[in-house]
Amino acid sequence: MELNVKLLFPEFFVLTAAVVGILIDLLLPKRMKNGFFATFSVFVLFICVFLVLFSSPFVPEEAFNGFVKKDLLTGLSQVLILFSSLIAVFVSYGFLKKFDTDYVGEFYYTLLFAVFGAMLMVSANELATLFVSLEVMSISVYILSALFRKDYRGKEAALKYFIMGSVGAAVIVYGFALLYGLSGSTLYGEVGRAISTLSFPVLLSLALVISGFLFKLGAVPFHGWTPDVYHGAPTPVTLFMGAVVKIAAFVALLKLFYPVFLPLVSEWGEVFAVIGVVSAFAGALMALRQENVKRMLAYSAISHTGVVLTALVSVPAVAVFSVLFYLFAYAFMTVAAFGFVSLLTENGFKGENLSDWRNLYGKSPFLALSLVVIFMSLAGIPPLFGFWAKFYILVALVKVGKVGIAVAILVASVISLYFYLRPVVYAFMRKGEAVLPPVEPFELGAVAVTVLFLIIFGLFPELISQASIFALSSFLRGII
Amino acid sequence: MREIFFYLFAFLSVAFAVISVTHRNVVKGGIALLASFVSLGAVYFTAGAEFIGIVQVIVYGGAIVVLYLFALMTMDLKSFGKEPLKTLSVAVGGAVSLVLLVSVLYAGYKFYGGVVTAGISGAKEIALPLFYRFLLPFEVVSVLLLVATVGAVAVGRREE
Amino acid sequence: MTTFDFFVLSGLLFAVGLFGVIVRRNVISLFFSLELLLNSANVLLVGFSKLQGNLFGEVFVFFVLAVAAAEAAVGLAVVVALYRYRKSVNTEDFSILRW
Amino acid sequence: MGVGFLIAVLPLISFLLAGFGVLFGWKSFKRRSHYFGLVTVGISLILSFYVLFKVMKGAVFSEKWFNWIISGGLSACFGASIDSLTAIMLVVVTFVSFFVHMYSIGYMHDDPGYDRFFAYLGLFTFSMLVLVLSPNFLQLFFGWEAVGLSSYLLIGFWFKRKRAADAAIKAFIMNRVGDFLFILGVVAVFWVFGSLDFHKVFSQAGAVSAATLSLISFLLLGGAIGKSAQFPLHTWLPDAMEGPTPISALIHAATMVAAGVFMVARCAPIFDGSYVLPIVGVIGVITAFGAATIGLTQFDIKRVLAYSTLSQLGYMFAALGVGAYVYAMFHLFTHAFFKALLFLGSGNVIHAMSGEQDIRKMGGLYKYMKITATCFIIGTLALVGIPPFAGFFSKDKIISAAFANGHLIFWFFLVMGALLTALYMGRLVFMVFFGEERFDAREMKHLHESPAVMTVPLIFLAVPSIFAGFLGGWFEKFLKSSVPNHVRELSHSTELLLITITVSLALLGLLIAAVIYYWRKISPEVFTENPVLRPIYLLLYNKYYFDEIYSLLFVRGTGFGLGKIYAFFDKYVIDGIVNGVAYFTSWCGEVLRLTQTGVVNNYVAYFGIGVVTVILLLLLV
Amino acid sequence: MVSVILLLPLLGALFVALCRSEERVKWIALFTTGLTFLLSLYVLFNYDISKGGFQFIDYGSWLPTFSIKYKVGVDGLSLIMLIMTTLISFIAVPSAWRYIDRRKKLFYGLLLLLETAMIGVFVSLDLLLFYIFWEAMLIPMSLIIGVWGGERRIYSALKFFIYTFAGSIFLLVGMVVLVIVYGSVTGNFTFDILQLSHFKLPLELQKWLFWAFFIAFAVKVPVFPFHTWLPDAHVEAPTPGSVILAGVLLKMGTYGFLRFSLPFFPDAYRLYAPVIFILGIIAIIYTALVALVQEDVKKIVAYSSVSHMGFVMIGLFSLNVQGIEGAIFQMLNHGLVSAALFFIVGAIYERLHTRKVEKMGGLASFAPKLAALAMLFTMASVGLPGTSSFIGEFLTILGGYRAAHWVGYLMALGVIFGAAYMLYMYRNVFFLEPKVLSFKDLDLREFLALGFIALLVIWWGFNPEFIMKFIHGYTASLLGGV
Repeated sequence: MELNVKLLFPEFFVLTAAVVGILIDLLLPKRMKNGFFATFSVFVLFICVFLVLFSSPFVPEEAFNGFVKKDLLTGLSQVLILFSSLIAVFVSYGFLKKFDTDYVGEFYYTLLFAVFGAMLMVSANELATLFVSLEVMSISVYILSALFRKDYRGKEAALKYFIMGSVGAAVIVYGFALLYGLSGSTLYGEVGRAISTLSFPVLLSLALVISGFLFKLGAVPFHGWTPDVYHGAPTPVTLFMGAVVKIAAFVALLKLFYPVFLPLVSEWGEVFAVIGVVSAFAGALMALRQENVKRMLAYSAISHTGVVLTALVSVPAVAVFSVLFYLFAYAFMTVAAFGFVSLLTENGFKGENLSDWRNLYGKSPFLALSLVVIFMSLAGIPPLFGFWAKFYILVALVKVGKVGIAVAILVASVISLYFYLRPVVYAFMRKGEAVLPPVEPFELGAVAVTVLFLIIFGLFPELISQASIFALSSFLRGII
Repeated sequence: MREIFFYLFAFLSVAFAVISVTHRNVVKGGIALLASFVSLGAVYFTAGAEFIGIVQVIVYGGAIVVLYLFALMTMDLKSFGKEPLKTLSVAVGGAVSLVLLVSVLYAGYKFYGGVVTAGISGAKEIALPLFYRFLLPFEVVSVLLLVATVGAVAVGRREE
Repeated sequence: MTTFDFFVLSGLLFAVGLFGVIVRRNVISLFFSLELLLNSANVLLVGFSKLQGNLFGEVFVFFVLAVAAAEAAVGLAVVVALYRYRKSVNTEDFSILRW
Repeated sequence: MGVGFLIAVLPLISFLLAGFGVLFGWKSFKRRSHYFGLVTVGISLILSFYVLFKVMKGAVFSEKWFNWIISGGLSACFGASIDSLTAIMLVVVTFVSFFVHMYSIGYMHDDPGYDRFFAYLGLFTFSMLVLVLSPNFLQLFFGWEAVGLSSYLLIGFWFKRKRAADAAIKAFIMNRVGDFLFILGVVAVFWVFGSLDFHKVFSQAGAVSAATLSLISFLLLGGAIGKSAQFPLHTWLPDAMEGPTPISALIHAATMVAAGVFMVARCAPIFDGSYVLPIVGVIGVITAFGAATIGLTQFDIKRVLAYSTLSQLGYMFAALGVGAYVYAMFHLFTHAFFKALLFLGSGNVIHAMSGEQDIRKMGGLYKYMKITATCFIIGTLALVGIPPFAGFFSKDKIISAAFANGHLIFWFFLVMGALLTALYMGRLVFMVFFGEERFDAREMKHLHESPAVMTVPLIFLAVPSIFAGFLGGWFEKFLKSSVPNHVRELSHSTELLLITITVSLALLGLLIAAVIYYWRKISPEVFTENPVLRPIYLLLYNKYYFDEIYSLLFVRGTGFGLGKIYAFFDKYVIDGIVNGVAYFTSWCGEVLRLTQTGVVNNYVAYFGIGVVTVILLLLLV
Repeated sequence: MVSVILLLPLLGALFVALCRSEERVKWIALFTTGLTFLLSLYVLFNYDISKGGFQFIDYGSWLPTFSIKYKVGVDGLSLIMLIMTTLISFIAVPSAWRYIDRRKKLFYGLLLLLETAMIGVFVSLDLLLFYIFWEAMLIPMSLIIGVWGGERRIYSALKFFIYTFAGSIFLLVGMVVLVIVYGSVTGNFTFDILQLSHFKLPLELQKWLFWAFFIAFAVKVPVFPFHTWLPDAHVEAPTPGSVILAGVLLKMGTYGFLRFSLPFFPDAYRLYAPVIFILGIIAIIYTALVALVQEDVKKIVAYSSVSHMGFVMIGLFSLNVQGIEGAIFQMLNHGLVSAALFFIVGAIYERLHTRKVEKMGGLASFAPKLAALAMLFTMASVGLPGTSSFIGEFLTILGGYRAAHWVGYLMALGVIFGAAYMLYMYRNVFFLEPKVLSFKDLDLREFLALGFIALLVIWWGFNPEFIMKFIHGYTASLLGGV
């Protein structure tokens, strides 16, 4: 038995911090909780970033009998997860000030549990670990969503997410069960060795696993929960769901599919591409006339997911690279967008609707300009970060001659441009009064930083490209 | 003999499952679910997975279903009202379930399995892989339960 | 007792569960169906475990059981909380988030 | 640069000075704006005579001012190339322009746009001079369009009047119809000859097939028809009379409208080699005869003169058509003087009548304005072709050339045209200057002879109207160096016979006019009310309904009619498709959004469908 | 040097953002655009014509992963476009002076950003860099339309943005396909325009890529039937927006045809020239007729743009020296003339608060300066010799005629129709009995700005060689290479 516990040090650090949080929560008076826990979580996450940076090996390393495998892909995605969570914490701090709840402590440490789940999910190298960490993350998110007082929407969202999540979990477990039956093992490497052709049991397990992941990612037709949950959940939680859960799911997908289903890559690649195109279109179409920004962003998330999925049809190296890059951009954009919404939200969910953003420029030019950056980046207009993500996907697709798919996702992006422009229209061109609650400096700072990143990485994407390439090569070393 | 019990309990579990899903009365549905789970435990038992069989009965029967029933008690059952049957829902649900059932059966047919050896796996046999090989998920499951407990308390508590 | 038998059992449970989740508007009944869904995987895992001769499948079942328990707890907590708002457990009443 | 440059540019200076005065409202410039014109055009006039004498002595001016367009093989410059043809034109243009300037001082005296008028005059003179000086097709086109612009500006000089504004647009656009062909002609010349220089082009003309030459000359002819208001593009000229009268004299009688004739004469080597010449002739004859018939029925003094201008231009075209380029130019030369004279005279009449132009309200003016009347009558005699006035020589040459070259039908109509000319001019003179006074008392008070500044130009123009005809022989010889003249020699007796016929017909015309309008032996109503002749009269009176037909076909049909259809098409079909795609997309979104029912069971159903779909997809790929 | 020009407006935008006063930003903008213009003149005068080719190249690594470079430079074509862009931007500031009466900081900031993007389009020597500027320009432009525009501004802004964006996605795909094909054939993955233009693609691929590029450029030009965004955008845009839209943005499409379509896909270019001819002729005649019946002054001018761009398109596809040089010159000229016309329409709108033709009339009696300049630009639009329009129009007709006689005949018809709608508009606005009681003539600022353009229009009308000498070398090498 080879534990190699130190490899999982960052995860355990977060876990410990969360457990410590439970204890502290019992001791602290309520009014101090928000400030303390926010600071605490920021510190934990911040330190954890460094832990991840220092502990991620270039040459993949395994721990716990090979149940986890760490490489730079893991490391990079963990950094991304931690970064998004950091912003989530910043945003939560402001949000919790505006929206009262009795469970401040619970909120923060559940968030840390969710981060732990996500981090473990991207390191998992075994089916049970993947499943369990997935559930840790999911259940934490259900709880986070339902935690706010007098917040019916959050609870409805939690219920929907819960039911769908359970179905998803069941389906994915069913797929895992089949995989186990086929190979007699649950380790990725060993399962992969047993799978070479697309016999029907393999196909069924593949289909079920794909379905499970597609559900987590919110691709059509597994997307039903996405708008409702994104809409209903408290905005920082939506932010977390939009960024962290999606990154974790995507990276877990990469880490599962390439080692396990490598011989079948062309088959499932095609499936992802088809689903991706459908999602890209459906998401874009459904968002068109959406008045609620959170809901609109949810539909846009569906569309973005679709775009990323299409990249999987490309050759593995390129696909992983472009997916990774896209995840970077997507995480930044999602964080910025939901952070922005949270910034503008006031009691009674004012500020979530487009009509509440009328003439935002008149109230706050800076926020209005940030809005332009965020939404134009989401739309993929150069020279913002989102463009490069789309561009690399495009390169990946064209590289394997899938020009039709490339055109399709770009057409979808044209459709989505309309609803990305609508916030800009409201903020700049419509007359009226914007709702602008007192702005929390931390929250604002966090959003401003992400917006700045969107511009900087838009102008100099090389940094992210290089990081992605490192992660890619490290990952490839592990599966060959 | 085991085989007969296996098939018997398997049949029972499916039958009770159908009842629990289709019965209009939730409490009776819960009882049927309990019966289904117990039958399933018996199936595991006959298949030789004794530890799992017992755990199944304890966890599902003893914990989960009871939890449901407790939860039901906090609610006013009369307020549940009648549940109108949606034809489209039934049609889609039926079709999808049927297709998936056929797929699973076809996969089972294609799957080379052969006869299952009924080696007994009690707590001792399970313990080894659980605590050695599957140490990490096991630990994580504890975290999961912790989160669930804390969270369920926080979410379920009455707001004032 | 062949592997196929497990497939049949698990498939039936899966189908029943899925049918329930799609059709039942009563959340509690829906939860029952969810449990059945998870159990269907368990059946398969147990069967495979016996077939493969190692106990990994059964260990997996153990995890699934734990997850099911945790989910049930959280799910019920949410339902109870929602019941306080709506005095209903019908999913159609929990649909202000739509379109 | 050189003397040609000076001649052309001086009027431009006048334009600029006066123009800036207008633009910035400089009061001191306003009352003095005529000085700029008089001085600059005066100098140009003197220089033109200088040039003429130089050319007579055999000098050749060839100037290159500056490069214009250079692109690939194309290289066109601004410059001047002065041969006898140009020299004559220079003199005509500057001469008439100078006197029109002078005349305008009086005529436009009270107009608020006084300075603007002189600015435009300067611009026009400049453009016309550039046109005649041009050494290549492109500069020719420049001048061609620039005179068009000036003409447009001057016709629309009183822009508040809708009729003036419309007439201006009509003139410009009908000219453009010609220019459309003309520019294609230039383009064709370039691609055929590889150059636009007159010298190079004309020297190679012989080496090019007749078909190609026909194409080119047909296109060029289009331009000439537009500018010279020949059938079927003639309708703008009568309307152009909405402009101030000096303008009608300068632009729409003496110079600009003659540019078409000048151009065809200039391009004689091309036309000679083509099959187009007969077409030129036919067009000329149609215009000469048709316009004369219309002139019989008009009551507006300027319109009668305008139709007479059309008719005379028709004669010139007929001359070109029979190959008598020099005679065409000669007629252009004499016509410039006497037609300018006639217009300026009519201007005096209008001035005296306080703007009244209807000849039915005039009569007996001879008493009141003797100088004007005398000059007008001189002009009339010249126009009608009574020896020894200038028009007699030039017109007769054309008519006999038509006969000599065997175009008997041409000859017949031209002769009949001469009769008609005498008829309508006689009618005009008798109705305006003689007979009963039909104006009312209010106008009576104003009646007076015009000031000297308006009569002196008349006298100066009357002189060449009388004597220019005697220059015929010299003119022919002088111009031969630059323009060919293909006319067969006729025997003296035939020539004499022809002259007799022409002159007697002219006299007959005058006689008939006198009978009807002077002695009043026959009432004009005999013709107009006669049930047989009335349709003909109405046809003529309405100018063969050309305006109505064109308006229906082109303005309301092709222009606004088609435009409205296209605009509808653009808005509802092309843009409709664009918006339709957008609406359809949006509609799809709305429909898809309805699937998002909020009921979680449905989502699970989608999930289930999704699983099945994935399985199917995996089975398919 | 080119980089400095490129980044200077950006810097100016930064200053505008930092400036505290809402009034002083005008002067910052004026100063920045002016300085940019002067610097571009410096480049113009220091461009070595005898050497030709690309000069003032700035070069830097940007995205080595995909060998995307920061590479800018100018050749004859770029130079002309650069001058035009900086000039029009410089003119746009005074046109906004009074028209933009709120959110001035935002406006001038956007204007300067827009200028950078526009310059970037014309000087980029890397495909992707080009594309970035090409798209980046959409944001400030549609904001300008949407914030300061007329009644239907939002509709127009969205339409403009989405329509052009929709067009350019095909460009993006085409670019990527081109680069990847190039990379797989030569083993050298590059976005460098110069390297790519020496590459001979198989005809089948050329055909596809040609259309991909075509859609993007055609929407921008706009070529019939992709033109319907333009009247909407123009009508609703504020004056400076229209000035820039007509002055510079439309040229990006035609620039794209020259810079990319022709060198990259010469065979397809030649093959499909007749299609373009037909579209160009439809644009010339059809839109002229549509313009004739419009009641909104801005719409007339907008449709006239479509019509004029028809000449440019035909010139570009005539594939002979005259046609292409004429087209380039016409691009420049149309930039000046339409900018000036929109300036004038804007000036009238500021005074009368209407753009409807029937509410105007007789303005010439109040405003001689305006009327005179308007007449000049009307005549320039009509293509009167002596204005720079004539040069372009004549040369394109020359080129079109050479390519196919029927093309020449039909496009020359534009000479008639173009005159018709412009003259009717002039008559309705400036002639006839006045329908307004008073009307202020141009003030000094407006007069200087318009007078400056007027001078250029006339100067280049008589001395086009001043501009053309930069183009000769370019066309020679372009056509030599094809």
